[in-house]
Amino acid sequence: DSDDSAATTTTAAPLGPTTSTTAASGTTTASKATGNLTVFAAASLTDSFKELGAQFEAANPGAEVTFNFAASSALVQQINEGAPADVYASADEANMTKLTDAGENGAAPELFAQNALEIIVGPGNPKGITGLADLAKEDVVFVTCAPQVPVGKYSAQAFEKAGVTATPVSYEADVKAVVTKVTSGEADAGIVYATDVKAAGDKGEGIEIPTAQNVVANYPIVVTKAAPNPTASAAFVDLVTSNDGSKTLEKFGFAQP
Amino acid sequence: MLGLVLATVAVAFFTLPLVGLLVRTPWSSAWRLLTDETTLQAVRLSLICSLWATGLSVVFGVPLAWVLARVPFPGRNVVRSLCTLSMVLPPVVGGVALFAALGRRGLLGHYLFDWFGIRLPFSMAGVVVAQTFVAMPFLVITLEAALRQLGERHEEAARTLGAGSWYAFRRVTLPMARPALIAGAVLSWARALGEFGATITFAGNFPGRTQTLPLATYLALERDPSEAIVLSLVLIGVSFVVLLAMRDRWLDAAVGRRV
Amino acid sequence: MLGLVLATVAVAFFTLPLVGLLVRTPWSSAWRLLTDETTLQAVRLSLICSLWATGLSVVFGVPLAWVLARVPFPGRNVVRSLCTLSMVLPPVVGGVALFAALGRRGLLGHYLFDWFGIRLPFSMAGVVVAQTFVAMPFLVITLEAALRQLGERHEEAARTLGAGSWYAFRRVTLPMARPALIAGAVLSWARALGEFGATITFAGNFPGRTQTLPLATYLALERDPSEAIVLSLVLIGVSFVVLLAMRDRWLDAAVGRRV
Amino acid sequence: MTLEATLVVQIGELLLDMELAIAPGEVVALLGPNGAGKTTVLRTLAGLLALDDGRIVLDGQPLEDVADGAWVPPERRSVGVVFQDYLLFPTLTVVENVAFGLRARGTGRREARARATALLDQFGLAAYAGRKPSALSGGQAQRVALARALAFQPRLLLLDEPLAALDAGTRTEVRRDLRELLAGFDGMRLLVTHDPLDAHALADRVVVLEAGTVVQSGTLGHVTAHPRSPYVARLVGTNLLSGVAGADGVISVSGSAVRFTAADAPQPGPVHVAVHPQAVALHRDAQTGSPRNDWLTRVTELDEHGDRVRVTLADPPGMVAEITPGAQAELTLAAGQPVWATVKATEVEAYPA
Amino acid sequence: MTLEATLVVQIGELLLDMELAIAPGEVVALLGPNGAGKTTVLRTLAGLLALDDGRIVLDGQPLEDVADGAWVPPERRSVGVVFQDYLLFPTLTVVENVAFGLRARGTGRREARARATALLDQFGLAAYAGRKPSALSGGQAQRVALARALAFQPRLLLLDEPLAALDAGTRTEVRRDLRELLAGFDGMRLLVTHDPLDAHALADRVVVLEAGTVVQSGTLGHVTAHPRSPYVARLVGTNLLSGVAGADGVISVSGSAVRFTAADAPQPGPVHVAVHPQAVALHRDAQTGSPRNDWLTRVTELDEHGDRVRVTLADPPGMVAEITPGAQAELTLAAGQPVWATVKATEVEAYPA
Ligand SMILES: Nc1ncnc2c1ncn2[C@@H]1O[C@H](COP(=O)(O)OP(=O)(O)OP(=O)(O)O)[C@@H](O)[C@H]1O
Ligand SMILES: Nc1ncnc2c1ncn2[C@@H]1O[C@H](COP(=O)(O)OP(=O)(O)OP(=O)(O)O)[C@@H](O)[C@H]1O
Ligand SMILES: [Mg+2]
Ligand SMILES: [Mg+2]
Repeated sequence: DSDDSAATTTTAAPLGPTTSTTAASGTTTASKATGNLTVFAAASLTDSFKELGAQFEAANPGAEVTFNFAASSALVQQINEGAPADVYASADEANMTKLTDAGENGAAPELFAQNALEIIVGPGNPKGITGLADLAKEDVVFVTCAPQVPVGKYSAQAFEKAGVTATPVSYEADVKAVVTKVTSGEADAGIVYATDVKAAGDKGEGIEIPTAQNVVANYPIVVTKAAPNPTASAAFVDLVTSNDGSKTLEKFGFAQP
Repeated sequence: MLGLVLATVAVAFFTLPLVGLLVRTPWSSAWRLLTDETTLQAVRLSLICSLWATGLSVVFGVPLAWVLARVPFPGRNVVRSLCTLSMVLPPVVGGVALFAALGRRGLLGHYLFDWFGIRLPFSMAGVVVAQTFVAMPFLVITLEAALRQLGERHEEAARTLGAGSWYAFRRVTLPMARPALIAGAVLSWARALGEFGATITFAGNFPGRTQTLPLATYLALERDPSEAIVLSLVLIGVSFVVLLAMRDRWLDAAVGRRV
Repeated sequence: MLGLVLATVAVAFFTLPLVGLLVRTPWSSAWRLLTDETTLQAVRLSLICSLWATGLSVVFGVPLAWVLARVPFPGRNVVRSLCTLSMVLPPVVGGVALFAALGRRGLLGHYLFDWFGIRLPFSMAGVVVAQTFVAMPFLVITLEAALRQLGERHEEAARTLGAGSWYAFRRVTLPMARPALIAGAVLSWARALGEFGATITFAGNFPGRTQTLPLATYLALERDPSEAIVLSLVLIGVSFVVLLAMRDRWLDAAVGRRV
Repeated sequence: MTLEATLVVQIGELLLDMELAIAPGEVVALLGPNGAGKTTVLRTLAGLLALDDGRIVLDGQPLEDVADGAWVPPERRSVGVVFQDYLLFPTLTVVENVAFGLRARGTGRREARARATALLDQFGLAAYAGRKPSALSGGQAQRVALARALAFQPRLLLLDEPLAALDAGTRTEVRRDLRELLAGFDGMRLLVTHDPLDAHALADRVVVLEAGTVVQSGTLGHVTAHPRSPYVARLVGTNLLSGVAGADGVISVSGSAVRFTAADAPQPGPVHVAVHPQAVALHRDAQTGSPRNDWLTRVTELDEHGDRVRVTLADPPGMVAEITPGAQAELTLAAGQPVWATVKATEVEAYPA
Repeated sequence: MTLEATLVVQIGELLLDMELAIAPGEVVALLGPNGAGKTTVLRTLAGLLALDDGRIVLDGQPLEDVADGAWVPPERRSVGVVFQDYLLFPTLTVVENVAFGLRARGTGRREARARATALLDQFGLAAYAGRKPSALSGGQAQRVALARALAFQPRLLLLDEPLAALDAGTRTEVRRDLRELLAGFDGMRLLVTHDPLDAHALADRVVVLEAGTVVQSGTLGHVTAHPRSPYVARLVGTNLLSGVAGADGVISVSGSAVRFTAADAPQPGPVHVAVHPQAVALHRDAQTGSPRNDWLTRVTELDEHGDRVRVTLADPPGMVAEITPGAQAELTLAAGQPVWATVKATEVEAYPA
């Protein structure tokens, strides 16, 4: 299913893979982490990070995690405005770069997850979509994200790789809008992340995109420069990048860098 | 005096953020963006659609306001509430609701599609529909209040002169409520112009077809906030001009002092 | 008769999407969600903040409307326009503008922070500010129109009786404009309740502190659209009740027929 | 073809309950003190106020009938109203106001305008045709209101104090114009007024309304001669006493020692006694002869009106005497001073109460 | 301590240009035809309409002076106004309306209420204290408006036809109450009215305004005796002719062959001639004796008022004669019929135009 596909289609991560040692240290240092911890995370991480947050609090009595979920871009905006963030987890590297450029990062960003593209179609795949090529068909109404949005950019790249030229009826502003269009039956197909297909449950089906054509999104995480609670922050980042963290993330359809 | 003080504070409260925006505007890159084709398309589309939405709001909203203010019937309060709920719908949900009604699989929409092949979503018409949906209530509420404030005595006089209540409304009451009508139209227009959520959900985002200025702005924000600022300055500029056109005398009721 | 027909169409246009929403609501999961702690928190927060925003809009908006309608001064049109621009700001940009003014690095904000340690963003106060910013204009415009419609003769009478113009306004004109005042307040409240963009940008999305229902809905959408529908039904329910409370007689001006 | 109405409606504390009939071409003046219910009557006839009970039939067609729920909306009753506070349409010009009734009834714009202009000329308002009502003076506005109601020729015309704001001169002119106009067509007219002169000049018949009920009606002459209430007496300026006539025809006025005899003695029983102020003679000392209609009283108030002096006499029996300045010169009356009053029997009008 | 005003203001086509002075305790009646500018005068004095030129000085304090730009806003002039259309506050109850002036001037709620209630009693409005103005009849509303303006005691009181909507009875009462009230305090009062009786009962002096300028002013008696404009003549009900007096004192009335002599001959030159209707005698045939003040004319209109018959005679010289029903019985005049008219020289008032 989509997990495997995501996993198997993993390409080399620009920021280099995280070592399991940090993961270990994560579990060891965890005990020292106390106090309040504020995590700014991309909206697409909502469920997975909520669970990780719970784990973290379990492992670190006296620590309390507060999340601020929003679009990666909005989060960067807020941090650059002096938001009280300890940790920033972005859904793409572009936004992370905005942060580092602004010098708001306390350490080097680490990749903690990857997300591959999939084609989402309505239940039962009425139009019999099998791959990107089918999206170019006349009678197929499909949507992607706008090139400004990471997934939109990746989709474009994927089409290039596949040598397919197809114009969507709409360039959505975020990936969930694509999901909504398809699950509500307004569009026949859309290009989204594996995680989104999983989240859509029985309202949508995923059509894998061959590795050759696929593009992968990298999820970087970092402790902010102005982090009010650096120790806990580090501990949380360690947890996310640890093996346990990876397992949790995989449950939600993420792949490992 | 208290009144003036409060008013001044209010003005400051509105002005400061705008000034802030100007301060942060990257004037260097501004020009390139302003002359960018897609930007101009977006501006054009925004204006056309918002004006359409305003027009429809007036055409349908005025009679609705009249009914709510003048025609007593059981459950009038319920109807009023129903017709104003779209104001509070969170952006995206508004779009979802429209799908449910007018989408390809929607209650009414699938007839439109199956029988006439009409598909509102992803079309300019869709944008207008979405904007009208969220904008009309502002006109309705404003005008209804004005009508109630006017009272019915002049209408009574008109009726004794042989005017049906609708004719009396059009010839006598509505002109007396002109300030409220204009205000309501402006509110609707402003709301339509700034509309984002319902539009992008229901009509999608296709440059030149359904990409209005707010959508363009939102996307720009994804890449570079300062771009977004420039775009919204365009939006601000446009509406500033229109609002300025709403001169005092337009707002003034024709009814002056009775000597 | 034409009026009634148009009005009916309008009503249908507003009702259909809501019905559609209900049809698509996953009632199974609904209950769990409705009783969910964060949902309740969101509801509570939404109500509190939107009411605060409405209150502030009234306190500052009424004097502003009065000034715009009654105190002639050069550039009055400009001021009016300035004070209504926030209506058309695309969601997120509104937040950016607020940052620019009241953020920790904003024009006024950094004084607030450096001198008094006050930080508006990411606080409940921030939510109220954001909502007030977008909501107040609706009250101002509505009320100003009503004041102009009323004309000044009763104020004149009051002044010959020794009332200063502000006192005359409070005791005589404002009560006569009550329908518009209520309507304006309701519009502001509705706008505040549905506010999303400026809030999530300026105040962030912290459950229990700044996560209002629209924000919760947005997050739910990330997880499962049908959840979002349920949440917005909550929003709809809440506002439906409030709007219903806005009974006919509240809206009716105390001024009945003059025999 | 007439108006026949039975009006019963409760408004505030006032219960309006009256019968009203107007023949074609007839002008009825509706008189009554403030708050008597005159405007309310007009509102019910115009269909602006629903009856609690009764019916309104115009030219045989029931406009409203509580019994069988019949109801004709105002715009389909052929009724014209001049409202007490005019209710001109502030956003329309004067000529548009006057033309409104015609336009609403489907007359073409040009023709309606022409007829409205003609009417405005007639009322000397041509100069204001293009103005908004807000630019009119009180009296001008009232005349416009009048013209507006007359412009389309309604079967039933309801005028609520249509001359109250006019100056003496304009008033007599408008009165004359109005009389001609009204004489013109055969509709029915109901005129509310506080001025007997209006009633005299315009009305064939007067109906006096007090506290929602009719206290008297008939020709002005008859009402003037036989007032049945203090209000009417005041209105027509005569003295009204009520008393009891004995078998001998002698009338003892309630609450006073004075006894009257009338030239033509009334039936025994309760009676009204009307005495015209000019019929009351005043003297410094008691008169010889018939002891009747002759009593000692006091002057309470003196009041000169041009060529008359009105002398108010102390209760009981309260009376006003009108004497010539010459007589006053002889008597040199002053307030508080005792005086003898006499009335010739021939001047005493007595009729059953 | 007085009111001294020079009012110059252009409103529409009307140029108002007048001088006005009122002494403390004095009541001046402002008379004039519709549209003469009366209400406009009141508005300028109240500070609701800015002067184009001139000044207003109250008790030595300049309220407005175009010359040096002095300006006191309405709320700080001690001026009370009864508006022609009342302008009661629709959202306040009657008692709150009346108490408004006191409250606005800082009187405590309870006291203001008490004083308002007292005043309402005085005007017989106690029953309506709790009502909204919308639930009042026209006359009731007008009395409330009057009470509201009187409640706080302004230095200058401006009354715009304050009695127009009152019925005959109430009118005389209110007139009396008003007279007492006004006698009470020593402010200045300007009363706009169309009814000479009001002027007679309330005013020490009348000012007649026509088309924005003062045509006549003085005591009512004097104005009545020497009307200087057709309007005034109509108002006081006498005949006004204008002519030229020759050296011999004989007056030839312009546009007519008739020549008059007055008991006391006027200076040669243009003159006004006033003749009271009752002084005009009518005969079937020419009278012997003095050939003067005696002419043949035609009856154009006959009109019975209670105990008088008004006979309108053909132009020139247009006149109204008032004869007794008895005389009419003898003459049996009818419209269109020729008749001889005579006036005693002693009854001819002639004065320089
Ligand atoms: N809406 C109302 N509620 C309660 N009472 C009312 C209402 N309207 C009128 N009234 C009362 O009904 C009575 C009759 O009113 P109406 O206007 O008919 O009197 P009117 O004869 O026209 O008096 P006027 O000569 O002063 O115009 C008045 O006493 C008035 O106070
Ligand atoms: N706003 C205006 N614009 C133009 N002309 C006006 C305006 N207001 C009043 N007038 C004119 O000025 C003249 C004087 O008006 P005003 O109200 O003073 O007359 P008035 O003496 O009060 O008459 P009335 O006895 O009928 O009340 C009228 O002819 C009126 O038409
Ligand atoms: Mg009345
Ligand atoms: Mg006037």
